Amino acid sequence: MNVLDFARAFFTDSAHWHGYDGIPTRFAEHVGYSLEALVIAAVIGLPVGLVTGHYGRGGNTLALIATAGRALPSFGLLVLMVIWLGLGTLPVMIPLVVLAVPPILVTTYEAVRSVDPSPVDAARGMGMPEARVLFQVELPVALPLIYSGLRTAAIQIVSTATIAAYVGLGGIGRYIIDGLYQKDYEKVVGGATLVAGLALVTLAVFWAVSRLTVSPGVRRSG
Amino acid sequence: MNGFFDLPSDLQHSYLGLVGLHLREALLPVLAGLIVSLPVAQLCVRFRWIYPPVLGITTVLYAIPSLAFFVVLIDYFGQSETTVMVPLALYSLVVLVPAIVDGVRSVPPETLAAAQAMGFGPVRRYLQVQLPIAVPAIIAGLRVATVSSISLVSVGMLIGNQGALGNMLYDAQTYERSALAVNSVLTIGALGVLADGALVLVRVLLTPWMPKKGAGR
Amino acid sequence: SSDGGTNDNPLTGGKASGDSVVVGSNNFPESNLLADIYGEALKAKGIKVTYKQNIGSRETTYGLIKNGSVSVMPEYNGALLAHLDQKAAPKTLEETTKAVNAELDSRLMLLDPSSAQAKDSVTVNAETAKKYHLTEKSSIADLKDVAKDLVIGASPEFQTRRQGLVGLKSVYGVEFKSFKALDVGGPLTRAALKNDDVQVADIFTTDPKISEEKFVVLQDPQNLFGFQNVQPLVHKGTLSQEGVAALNAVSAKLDTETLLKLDTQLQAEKKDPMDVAKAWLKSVGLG
Amino acid sequence: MIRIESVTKRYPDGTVAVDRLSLEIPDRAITVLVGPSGCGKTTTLRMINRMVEPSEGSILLDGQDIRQQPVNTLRRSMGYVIQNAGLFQHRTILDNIATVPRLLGWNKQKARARAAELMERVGLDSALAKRYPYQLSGGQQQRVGVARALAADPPVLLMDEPFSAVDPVVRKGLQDELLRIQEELGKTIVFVTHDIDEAIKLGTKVAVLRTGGRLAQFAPPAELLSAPADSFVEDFLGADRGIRRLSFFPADGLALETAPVVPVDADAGEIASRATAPYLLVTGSDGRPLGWSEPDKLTAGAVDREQLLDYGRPFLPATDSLRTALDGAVLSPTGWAVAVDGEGRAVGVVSQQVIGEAIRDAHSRVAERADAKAGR
Amino acid sequence: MIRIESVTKRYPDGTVAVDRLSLEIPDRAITVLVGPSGCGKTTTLRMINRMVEPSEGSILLDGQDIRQQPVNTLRRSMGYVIQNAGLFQHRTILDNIATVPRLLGWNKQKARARAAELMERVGLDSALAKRYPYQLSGGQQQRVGVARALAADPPVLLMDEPFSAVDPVVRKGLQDELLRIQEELGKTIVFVTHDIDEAIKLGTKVAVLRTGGRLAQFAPPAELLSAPADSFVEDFLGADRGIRRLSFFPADGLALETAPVVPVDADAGEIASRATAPYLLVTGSDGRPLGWSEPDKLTAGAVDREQLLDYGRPFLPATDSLRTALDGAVLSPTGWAVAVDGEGRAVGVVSQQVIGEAIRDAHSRVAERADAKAGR
Ligand SMILES: Nc1ncnc2c1ncn2[C@@H]1O[C@H](COP(=O)(O)OP(=O)(O)OP(=O)(O)O)[C@@H](O)[C@H]1O
Ligand SMILES: Nc1ncnc2c1ncn2[C@@H]1O[C@H](COP(=O)(O)OP(=O)(O)OP(=O)(O)O)[C@@H](O)[C@H]1O
Ligand SMILES: [Mg+2]
Ligand SMILES: [Mg+2]
Repeated sequence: MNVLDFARAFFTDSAHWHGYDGIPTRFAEHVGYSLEALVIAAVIGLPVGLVTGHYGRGGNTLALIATAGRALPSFGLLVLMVIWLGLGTLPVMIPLVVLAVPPILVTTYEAVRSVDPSPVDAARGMGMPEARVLFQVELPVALPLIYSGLRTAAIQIVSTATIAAYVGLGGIGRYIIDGLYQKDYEKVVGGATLVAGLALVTLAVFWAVSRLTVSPGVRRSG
Repeated sequence: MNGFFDLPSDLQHSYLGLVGLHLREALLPVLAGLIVSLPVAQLCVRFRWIYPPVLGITTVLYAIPSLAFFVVLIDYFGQSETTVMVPLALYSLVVLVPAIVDGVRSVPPETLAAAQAMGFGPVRRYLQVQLPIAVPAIIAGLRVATVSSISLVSVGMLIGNQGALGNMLYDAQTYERSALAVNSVLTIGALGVLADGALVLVRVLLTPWMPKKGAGR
Repeated sequence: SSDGGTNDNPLTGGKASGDSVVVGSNNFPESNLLADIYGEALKAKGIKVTYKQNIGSRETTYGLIKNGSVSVMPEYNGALLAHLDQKAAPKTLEETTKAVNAELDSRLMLLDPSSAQAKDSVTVNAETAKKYHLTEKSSIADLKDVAKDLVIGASPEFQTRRQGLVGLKSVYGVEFKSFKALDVGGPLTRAALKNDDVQVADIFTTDPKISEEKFVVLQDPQNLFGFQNVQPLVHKGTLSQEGVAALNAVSAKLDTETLLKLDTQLQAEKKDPMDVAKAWLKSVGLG
Repeated sequence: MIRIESVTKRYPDGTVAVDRLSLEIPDRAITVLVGPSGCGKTTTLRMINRMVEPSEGSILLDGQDIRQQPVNTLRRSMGYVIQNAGLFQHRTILDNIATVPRLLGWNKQKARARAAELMERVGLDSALAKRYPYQLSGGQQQRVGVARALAADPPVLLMDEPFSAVDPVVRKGLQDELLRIQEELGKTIVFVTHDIDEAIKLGTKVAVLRTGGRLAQFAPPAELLSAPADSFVEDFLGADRGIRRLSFFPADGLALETAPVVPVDADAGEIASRATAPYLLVTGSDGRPLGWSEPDKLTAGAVDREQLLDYGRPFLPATDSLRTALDGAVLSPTGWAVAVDGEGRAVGVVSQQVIGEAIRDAHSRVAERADAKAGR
Repeated sequence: MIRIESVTKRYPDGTVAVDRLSLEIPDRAITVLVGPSGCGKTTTLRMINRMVEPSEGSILLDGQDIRQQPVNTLRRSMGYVIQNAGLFQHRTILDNIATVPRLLGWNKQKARARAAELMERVGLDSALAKRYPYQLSGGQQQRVGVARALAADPPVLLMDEPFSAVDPVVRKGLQDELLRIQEELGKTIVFVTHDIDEAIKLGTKVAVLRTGGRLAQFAPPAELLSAPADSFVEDFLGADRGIRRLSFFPADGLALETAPVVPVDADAGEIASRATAPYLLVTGSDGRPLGWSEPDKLTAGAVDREQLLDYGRPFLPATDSLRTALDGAVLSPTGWAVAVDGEGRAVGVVSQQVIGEAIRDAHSRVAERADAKAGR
């Protein structure tokens, strides 16, 4: 049996399509955790990245924070949080957010930093208030890069959210952990395929959002 | 036995032993990734059409959780370090290939034209011009790959204590010794930050030709 | 290709198997402790020992010992049988021993069983016990009508094992509302049961938490969880006669009470399993 | 009027970019700041709209210190145009131009109508309105930059090397356009460049700065060319100072001779009657010049066009300068320049000698005016 | 000699960048390719060192098809200089320059010694040797680019808009440097630019290309200015064609008058004896000019220097051109230009009229040569 056979076996088994352990439920759980973590990380990372990028200060500090964030092992944090906080979603959210903040923060900072200075200069010269300079001049141009940071974060979250299963939560990781202990490769491969599929969906969503919200002027010239 | 650096016997290693094991499990895959990604990246540069599919495949690979890889690979490599290292090497490819491709592509076209006009053959041009100029980009990629590799090794704990420092997490849990988990997380974090710092140092040493910070912009 | 096959697999890290005995364990503390005990007993006889601990579930470890990456595993005979034969339902220890020996891979052998038993069990927390008037006398079967409102927590493999959801349904007709995958009677399971995240859980009968948290272990009249005597599983030819004798000597000294006592030292007193193992071996004159 | 009063700018790192600079910038005229790289031109310009604050001294706008009004109000009253236009790449051309009106709170429709009007004014095809900056050539982008700065009809326009990134041909077009717009709208323009030719072409007055941000000379371009204040200015003006100065002397006063102009179908008598001139200019039946000939080489009715001498580049007396006339004379092997009307018909000829006299006359007129001004 | 024989380049996307171009590039001279953006200049240049292969036609080097030698050997025999220098940012200045010698297998020491020699030749301070490109100004980088191209002493130098990214002042310096180097080393240089002034200044011969890669004219610059082949070339040359052409006519043939030159301490008699001239040039005791005066306004022994008229910009007859002389004459209110020697001492004066005659003479000499060549 090769990987493809496992995947086919997994997806054709009708038992996998309903109930609390069915694909729809697990998929929805996974999307739920991932979205929640992404939103929290974005709420932390975007404003800080935008403001520091706008003023061009604190790049070194951000880089340090980002490195530290990347260096902390998500899995280790998860276990530590479970030990400290017990079971629940919070111990899962913390490592996911720690994982996702660095790429969002750093790319947002870089994106705003690297906006061509001359339109910004022109905007100030025509008497635009700073907030408008940030939101109406820098942000629209920085958007594609900012999306790429969010996208990286989202993919990492989707992939890493599987560890929630280790501490008894649901999500697609359930198939992988269960498969490991039950020595059931169908589940592992099926779970991995689902995660990869969700990653592709994520990519598609970002592509669509960027199509809709990035000005054609930026898209074509960037 | 309850000192911060005293480990339960079932870990089979001293603290420093685990650190060494961890570094080996984390760094060997990055090295392997680097060795593989150099030619792959060069192919992507040479034949532009290869790059998008390579990027697509690597992105999907990147999305597959490490644990899933581990479980499937147990079949081929058993519950061994190899099983842990193979996916890590794959992940490092995902970071390194684009980094090298972008680095090599970022070489200014005038520089390439100048090299071509001076009679550099393709191999010489790659080794003596493109690659050295891509060093900062390559190291930037290596930094990300190394740090995340160091962090990911810990998941190996789930496949029979192959997670080096991550193995402490299991004991922390089963014996309810949270200090072990703190130790594990902090040590792994510190290793990551140190490795990152070391790579920055390597970059500074290798690229005396880069404008110093602040001189630019 | 699911479990290593017959070719001796050089990639499994058992490089020491040539000249030293590899003692493995499953991923729960008691298994670690037992591995330490058996391993140290071998060491006391001057045999070289390497440990390979926390490997994972039986589904994994059985493959490893079969192909020789591991030489000795502390096993539980009933559980092993259930792994080898989903349908087996022995009524006595002898039947169990016979059945498991019949199913065992030809490269493996079981040494003498000890009298120490550490069974999986269906255990409810105090709240649930109160709500449904369950006592130590109640049987798993008593859950039949109320199980649809209860969540059971256990290790992931419990879900697909006969000595798990499969057997609970076929033997007792009990079907729970849902299953929550946790760990092997470890801290997650205990915590979940205590916090009422799950109302029912698989807890080892040797777990000191049972009395501490006033959990109620339900009776298993149908012997679904069978006989769970600690019994070393050995890859043939890796252990000398002397080694076999050493392990049998240990098994002879082990009983359920001892195991409970040692587990308590491990979990409540947070002692290192190796220290516990050595101390006990010494106390019985085997260390 | 903008008055810069003894302004010094010292950057935090100690660089003195502008050193005790005083300038009176005339209203409704183009004032050009010119000087070598790093001499403080940009700094000076940016102090006017307070993107840089002076370290010492003050700047007055219509007699009032510019620090007395809110900074954004001040900036909105001044258009600002920079190199590469600094367009907003995420906005269409129309929306780029409408930016300041929108900032001032105009409604979208009104702002866009205004933007459309300005596109026409700066010579942009209305078909470009919906495009994005990347779809425009450099010259077109620069026009959008100018239109954007003009959008709210600010009395003052600040321009920082606006045309230096486009190629010479396009650049010339943009300069002409700017002169036209200035004439039509009468803005007060402060224009920064490091190109002395551009400064001379555009400036009503030119301020030459030297490195260190000190003023070397502030004068109308003709005066700059005729009387550079010192060797720095002289070197900066470069060679050709005399000839370039001729651009400021119109050619309309030149005494044209019509006698040497003969139509190609002239008869022998006519040719003979004009033979006093050393050369005759033969014109075609449409009146356009064909070429020069010595009178005795000209046979009535049988002009060999191949044998005619090149007549150089003709000039239009009404609009061209003595520079063009002299160039025409120098280019022609005969030393005579040809004057034509708007249709290209020869209206007369003039010798290099006469041009030389006209130049001398112009010189003395300038000198007289200077004397009168100096009270001499 | 390089011969381009009816070469056409069609890019894979169908663009015809060069269309049946034939050129004979003279040895030991600078040939400039000039034309509007996209006219195929770079493509042509790159076909010479085979960085682009022609679609049709062939290129001969000393009579031999360039395809007959290995491509890298060919390239190493041709220096290549481009905009922004294209330096290797990861190598020191010295190692940049030593690149081709190293490629040719010289040992490190010899290559570096050669590089140091070349740094001096192109006017780079040896203190820069150990620096990296980012530490150099644009002009210095460009010099490194030239030095690098010269390092292996190749007979041919290909230069693609090498100076277009530096500012005008530095650019002029680089152009002068190139002319000096060319004079010293006698390389065959093919130089691409889109700046017609640069083309005229540097080119021994100039090829004007039009969009579509067709040759419009191939001639020495003076001929280009006096006889543009068509209106495209004429427009491309721009105004001032006549005056710019004067650069090619030396001023050494001008008949200088010494009579109007009087020293500041001249006595009344001497002044009177020279009063036939309309103006007298007063010189200081060091022989340098002070200014013009009408003879009757000049009082012996009491010259009011303030009252003297500006003498414009003097010219050096030995090295300057008629253009400079004319400029001097036009700049002076008297219409006379002052000739000086190397020390700045007045050696004579010349009226604009005489310059005009000299121009006409020069014209007719050129015409005679052309006639002679045409066999007329
Ligand atoms: N923010 C700053 N901090 C420190 N020094 C500065 C700053 N901005 C400009 N300078 C310095 O001040 C001097 C004048 O700069 P400015 O930009 O005004 O020159 P410029 O005349 O516009 O030059 P260019 O022609 O190159 O644009 C230069 O020496 C420059 O390096
Ligand atoms: N690799 C290529 N593929 C397709 N078309 C090309 C390629 N290189 C150049 N061209 C086209 O060929 C024409 C001539 O290009 P070339 O670079 O030779 O022009 P150029 O005269 O050097 O212009 P510039 O002054 O802008 O450098 C242009 O239309 C250009 O777009
Ligand atoms: Mg400036
Ligand atoms: Mg080109």
